[in-house]
Amino acid sequence: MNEFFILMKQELAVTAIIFLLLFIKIGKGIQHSSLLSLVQFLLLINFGAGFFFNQSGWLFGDMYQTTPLIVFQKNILSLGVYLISLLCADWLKKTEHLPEFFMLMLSALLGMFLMISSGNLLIFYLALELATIPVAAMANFDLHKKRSSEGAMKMILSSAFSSGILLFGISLIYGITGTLSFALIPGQLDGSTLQLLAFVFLLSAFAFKLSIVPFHLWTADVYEGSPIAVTSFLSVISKGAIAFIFITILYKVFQPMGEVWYNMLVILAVITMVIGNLFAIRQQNIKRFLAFSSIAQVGFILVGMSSGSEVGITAVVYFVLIYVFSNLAAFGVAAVITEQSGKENIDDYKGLYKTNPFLCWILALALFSLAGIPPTAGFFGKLFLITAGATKASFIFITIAALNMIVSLYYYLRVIRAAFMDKNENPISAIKLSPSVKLGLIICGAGIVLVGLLSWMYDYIHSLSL
Amino acid sequence: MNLLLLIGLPLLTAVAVLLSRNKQQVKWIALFGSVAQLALAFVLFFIYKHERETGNAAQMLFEQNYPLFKSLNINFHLGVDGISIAMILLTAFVVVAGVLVSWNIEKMTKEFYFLLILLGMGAYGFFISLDLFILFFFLEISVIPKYLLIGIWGSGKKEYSANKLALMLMGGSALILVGILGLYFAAGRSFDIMELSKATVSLPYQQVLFPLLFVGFGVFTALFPLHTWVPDGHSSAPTAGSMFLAGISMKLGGYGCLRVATYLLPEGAKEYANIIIILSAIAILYGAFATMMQKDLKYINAYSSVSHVGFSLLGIGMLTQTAITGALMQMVSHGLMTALFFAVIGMIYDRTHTRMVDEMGGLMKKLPFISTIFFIVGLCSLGLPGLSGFVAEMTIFMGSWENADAFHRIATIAAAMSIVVTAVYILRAIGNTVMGPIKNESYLSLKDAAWNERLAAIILVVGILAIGIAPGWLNDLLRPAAEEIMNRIAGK
Amino acid sequence: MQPGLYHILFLSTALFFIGVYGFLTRRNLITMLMSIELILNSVNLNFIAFNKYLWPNQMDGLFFTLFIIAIAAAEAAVAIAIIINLYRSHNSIDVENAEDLKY
Amino acid sequence: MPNVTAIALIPLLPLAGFLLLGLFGRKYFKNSSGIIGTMLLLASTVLALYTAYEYFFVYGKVAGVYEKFVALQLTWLEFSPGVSIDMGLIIDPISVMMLVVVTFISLMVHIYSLGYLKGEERFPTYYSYLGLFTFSMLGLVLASNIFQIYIFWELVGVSSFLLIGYYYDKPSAVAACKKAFIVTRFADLGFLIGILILSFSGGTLDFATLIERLTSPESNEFKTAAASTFLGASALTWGAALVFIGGAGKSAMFPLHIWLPDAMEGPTPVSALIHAATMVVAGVYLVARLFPIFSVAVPGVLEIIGWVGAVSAIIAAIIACTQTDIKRVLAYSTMSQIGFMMFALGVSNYGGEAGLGYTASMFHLFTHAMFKALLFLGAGAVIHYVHSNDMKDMGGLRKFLPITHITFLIACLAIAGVPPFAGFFSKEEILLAAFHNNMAIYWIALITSGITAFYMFRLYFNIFWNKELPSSAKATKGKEGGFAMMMPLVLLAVGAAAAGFIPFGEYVSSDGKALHAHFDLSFSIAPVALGLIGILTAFWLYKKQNDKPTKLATSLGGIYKTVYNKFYIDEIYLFITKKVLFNLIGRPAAWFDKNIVDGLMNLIGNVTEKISEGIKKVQSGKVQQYAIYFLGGVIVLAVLFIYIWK
Repeated sequence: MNEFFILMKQELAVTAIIFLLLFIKIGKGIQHSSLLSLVQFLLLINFGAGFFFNQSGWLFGDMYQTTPLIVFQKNILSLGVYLISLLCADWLKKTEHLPEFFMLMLSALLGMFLMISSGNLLIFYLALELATIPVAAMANFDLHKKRSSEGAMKMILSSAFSSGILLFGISLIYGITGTLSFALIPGQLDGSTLQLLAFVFLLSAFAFKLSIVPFHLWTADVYEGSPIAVTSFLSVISKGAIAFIFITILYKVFQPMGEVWYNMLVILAVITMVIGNLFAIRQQNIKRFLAFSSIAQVGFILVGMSSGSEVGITAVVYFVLIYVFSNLAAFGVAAVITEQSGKENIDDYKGLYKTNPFLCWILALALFSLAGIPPTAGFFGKLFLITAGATKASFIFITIAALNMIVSLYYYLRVIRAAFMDKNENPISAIKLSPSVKLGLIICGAGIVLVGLLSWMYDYIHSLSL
Repeated sequence: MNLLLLIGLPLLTAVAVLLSRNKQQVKWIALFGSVAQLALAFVLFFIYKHERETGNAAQMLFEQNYPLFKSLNINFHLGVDGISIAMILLTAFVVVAGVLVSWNIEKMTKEFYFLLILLGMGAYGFFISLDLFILFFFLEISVIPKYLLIGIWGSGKKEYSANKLALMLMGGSALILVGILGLYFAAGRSFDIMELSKATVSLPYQQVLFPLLFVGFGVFTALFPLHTWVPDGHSSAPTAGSMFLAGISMKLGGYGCLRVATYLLPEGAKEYANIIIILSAIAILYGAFATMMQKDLKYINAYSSVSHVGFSLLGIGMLTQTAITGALMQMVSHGLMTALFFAVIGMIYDRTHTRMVDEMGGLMKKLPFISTIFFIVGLCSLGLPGLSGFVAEMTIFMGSWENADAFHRIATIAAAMSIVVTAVYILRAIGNTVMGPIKNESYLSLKDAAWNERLAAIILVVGILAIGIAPGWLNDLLRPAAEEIMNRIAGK
Repeated sequence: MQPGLYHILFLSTALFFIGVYGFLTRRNLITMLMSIELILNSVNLNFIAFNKYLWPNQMDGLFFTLFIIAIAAAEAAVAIAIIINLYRSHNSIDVENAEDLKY
Repeated sequence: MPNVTAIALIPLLPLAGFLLLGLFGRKYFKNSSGIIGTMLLLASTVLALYTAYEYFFVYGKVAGVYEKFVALQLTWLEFSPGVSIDMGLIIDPISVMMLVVVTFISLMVHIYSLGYLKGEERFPTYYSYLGLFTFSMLGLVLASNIFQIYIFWELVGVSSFLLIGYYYDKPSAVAACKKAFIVTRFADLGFLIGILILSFSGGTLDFATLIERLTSPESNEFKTAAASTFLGASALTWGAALVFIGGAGKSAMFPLHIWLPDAMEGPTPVSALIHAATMVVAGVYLVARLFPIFSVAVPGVLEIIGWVGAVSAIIAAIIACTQTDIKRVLAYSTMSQIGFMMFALGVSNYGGEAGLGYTASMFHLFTHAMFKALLFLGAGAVIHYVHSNDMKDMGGLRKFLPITHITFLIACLAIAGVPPFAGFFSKEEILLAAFHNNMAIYWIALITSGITAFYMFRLYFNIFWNKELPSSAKATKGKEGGFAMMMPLVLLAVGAAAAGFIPFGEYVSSDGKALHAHFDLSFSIAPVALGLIGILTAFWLYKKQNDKPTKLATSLGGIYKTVYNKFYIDEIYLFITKKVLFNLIGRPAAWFDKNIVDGLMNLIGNVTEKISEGIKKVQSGKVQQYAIYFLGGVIVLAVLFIYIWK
């Protein structure tokens, strides 16, 4: 019984917060600022909780499993959520439904936790839906914006569609193997046509959630439509969670089909990087821009995944950790600016350095990290992903990946150029940062710089993923 | 001697610059820091000499090896041989000069010096790192400073140039990345140059990896036809920026071509030597001829850089000890020379507000010091004895001539022809700017160089003369290292 | 005659594709939602059938079906809420009126 | 063994002058710089004379031969074991002779300039340049290593560049100095490649070793070098010929002579020093230095040298007859005289009687230095007086410039080969050598010496006689230049008159053994007679102002015009450089870089942009189309992996 609490501590913590919020909502509400700081504090605790009493084990038969690696992954996610709660504080204070927002977001987080540590397709499916449906609701959180509801609609419909496909795949697998447990499926797989079909269904559902080309089309619209807090949650937290479970399922469940999915990943990675970059070049809206750039990033994650060894796992987890910092920093800056000036276009950033040097440096750090330029951590992340991808020594593949870094650098530089170099007679006025936002940005900046240079972190993850 | 100082000192300077309060402080801290670096470089040089004289025959001295990413066998492995020492000295000289010439930068002084020092740090790190991973790290670290320096403080179509430079260099490093990863897996999961230099990489791998690495580094050192970032980048960059770009960054490429591509993949080098020779011979002549047509002083120097750097690539391609020594000498010499050239151009531009050759004239009358320096650097670039250029080029020629077949001979003669063309364009530039009647009345009120400019120029001139008059020390520094490389190529 | 596995699979597959077709062609958001329900039901049929005919000794498929039904309900609830909100702003629930976000 | 420090000091003192005046002259020695430079040079002149005295008389001959020493040798840059650039001081008859010539003439010029350039505000610069030149020239003379000679070769080139361009704000001067540098540079390219070939086949850069290895037929270096052929000629031939090209460039041999007349833009003393007495004979000296290789190893090249010399001699002489700028006349005569020295070497052989040409050439070099320097300095005095270079502004100056007049006359007689002046003896030896080896060249030389006499006296009469300037001019123009200018003239005049009586063969000969040239009067009748004829023609044409010359010119018509325009050689060069080099190579190269290479990079960028513009339609905003792409993806993957991959 005791073990139950220890193994599920993070889920329980999140659930506790959700219920707390629920009671607050039912009871007489507190005003938002104090509530927000309370939530931030709780999230911090939740994040901290991840570091104690880590042990691996199974619960509910084979339904739920946890290992130090999984705990670490969950920590990354809860850290991300905490950062979002800091960075988007200004916007959150304004929304009239603050508790609901957090309830939704945290239940999504809960879903992700369960998903990561799921040991069975059933609970995986449940968790997946739990991680998706609330986000769709969140996407619509700007209740009066047309775009917001349109985005939400697109998201809920297409995700429902994809889960339909997923379920069909699962049903086929169940039909073939007669089991839903991750542990038992591999034994039954022999790569027959039907299994391949089922696998393709399953993979395409994952591809949809990870927004891999050509399953990515919902991404940009939803990102642009929904409020930045949600966008960042979507682009960082859910991507990360899906990546984690995807790599587990590939490596554990479909390990007998390694050859097949390696080729698939290679193809998907290449087109994802290329298409993502090509789309990102042209974007004007910063959210949309980051959406496509994150698609390209996913392409790189796939490069790492294709390695099929613990090097791949390490690289992916490490990259996601860095990605959390970098992307959230970028989104954080965008959030602040949108909140203060209502401007969302890259051209509006012209001459920003004159007025807001601090924001500009953070933005620059974030974008260079996304582009993979040292000394930022992104350099190491990308490099290790490519290294992992190179284990199978297919030079063309990694050359394409490396060349894509040029294109991505090009469009990241566009933003930097706008912020640092371009003249602008009426730039965005100097912005007074609220302490929590400042804290969030500083944490992100520190993360961007340090995660790379403190090399033991990588080794730590590696030791976990063995 | 702890090599970490070479990275730590610039880093410290950069941080101090960031923390300093006003422009004055920034400048002086930067100057102090860079001078300290120069001193450090000299100390390193002398300790190194002493070590060698006391019979320390290890290939690399002052080695330090800290595990960085254990699970990937990536180590923070530092060490220096003659080549690195020479390059470090060059860097130190250029850094000091660069700091001095940009004394009057008013726009975002703090950021400017911060980036400048950072750039220097990258170069130091690059030259002392013996692990391909950190080598690559330090190579890449300079992308941000370069881009921002050109983009923010530059002139002309700076955004375009900055973009072009950043992207082309990124392309180069992409190839390098693939190359070193290939090495990593081909040679049993190690990035360590010392280990790799003992490992045997199978021929097919070498044939694939060598072009990747050489072209990758070649982009940095303006390998024809990938030199096209050079003219725009140099001409748009601020004075100090051009000095760094041409003086140091291009040398990173040459160093990489030699230390990584050629040294670690000797078979590949042999395979592709002729192509390298052809390309660099083309670059030498073609760059020289293209220079003849330029009107903008910065373009003149940029194209002549293409031509001069061609010499060092030629030397590498010739694959003889003397030629490689010459190539390295050329790197050092060209680094000092071109930095000085850009410094002078900057000084002239600050006064006349034009870089167009045919708009100036008779500067000698009002700017004797600057004009004299202009003379010196011009003569150095056309290879006048007593100045560094001559030594390097002659060494390369002697080395190239050692391969006795017609192909190499013709390539050498073709390269040698450039000394005439160089004379033509250099004298044209000198004749139209420094000499001749004063075209523009307003020039009669010009002031000659200020103390900081004088100091910067003198420092670099001293370097040039030190090589030109007594090349022995440099030769002794580089020759053994070149020998190592040749042994590896010869398979000894 | 007694319906065998293949009849049911045929039926479910047909349902699946009908659902997909509906999802792709219908312009009315509610109808699209309904066609998704069709897909889910075809999956339910699959599970039941597999469970009944192939793996009768465990109840996995059955449970899965139950969960799917539950989730589908939740999904539909959220979806309809969103659609209503969309209707508020767009004054229509025609999918073609909600295409502002593109390129 | 002569005193090493003394020898070493000879070049170092002028260097010190250069550094001192170059760095601090403008600040501290504004007025005293001239004196400082002169004093330093005086010192090194004394040292040079002392060295010569010691070498020739105190040390004397060993076994009838003046020994070669390498007084001092420092390794400057080592390429590979055995092959290294050494800085050495070679001491042998010709180098000692050159030491004396260079230091003496340079001293004269230093003194002369004190008067000539009085009041110049760039006085210190001028003297520092002179110091630099003297240093480099002496270094060239003393070079013990073929690469060392190249180094100083370049240095004299640059110092001549600086001195020609001394009046840097005169466009013509700028053009001239550029031209001089670039043309010689072009020749040096040949020299450089020659060095590469010789040093590679000789396996060394040191003169002594090189000569020893490449002249002894049994040494294997010689064998391989002689064996390895390219385009039918052996490596040695190529090497020697290319080295000679370098020499020809410096010594303004046809067709590389075009820079010399323009070089007269420099101050007249400079022309006297560099472009008459010392630098331009460097080519001759180079050939002499490597003479054993030329003569023993590759006789073919000597033919070339001989003919190039002869052709240059006569062409220059012909052109000189038509020029009106007195300095240009002297320039062409210089070229012609150097032509004499060249072909003298060309017709010589190594050792013994046959080596007469060698001795003669060196002898002529010596005497020529005297009288040509004198001529230039005299011309300088004239120019200083009338402030013009052109004959038409001159005439009847003998009254105004008595000393100049006398000394100039002596020089003219000397160059015209009238006994007993210096020129006579050296020229006779040359002719004799030619006579013995190559009749054709002999005849050319004979005619040339006649023409020489003619144009020199044309010059003389035009300056000092011909039309009379009104004596009122005296008042306006003031008096002849001061002591500083006259003293060198007198000293040089003495030299020009007496130098011929030095028994030169005693000291300088191809193999070091004494060589007694015996020629009977009967032989010297022809040249002397021709010389006199030339002088008389000049007298008849130019003594008094008349229209004979113009008549003659018009009667010659086209020929005269061609000659007057120096056979249009400059124009040809102009065509090659401007049209071919710039327009046919430079411009295309620049264009190619701008449009093709650069364009390619931009093209990549634009194509990417275009594609991304093209595919934006995919993101149509229609959720159902998204679903279609989704399904499409699923189907494609399925087909790929179920049907194709398996």
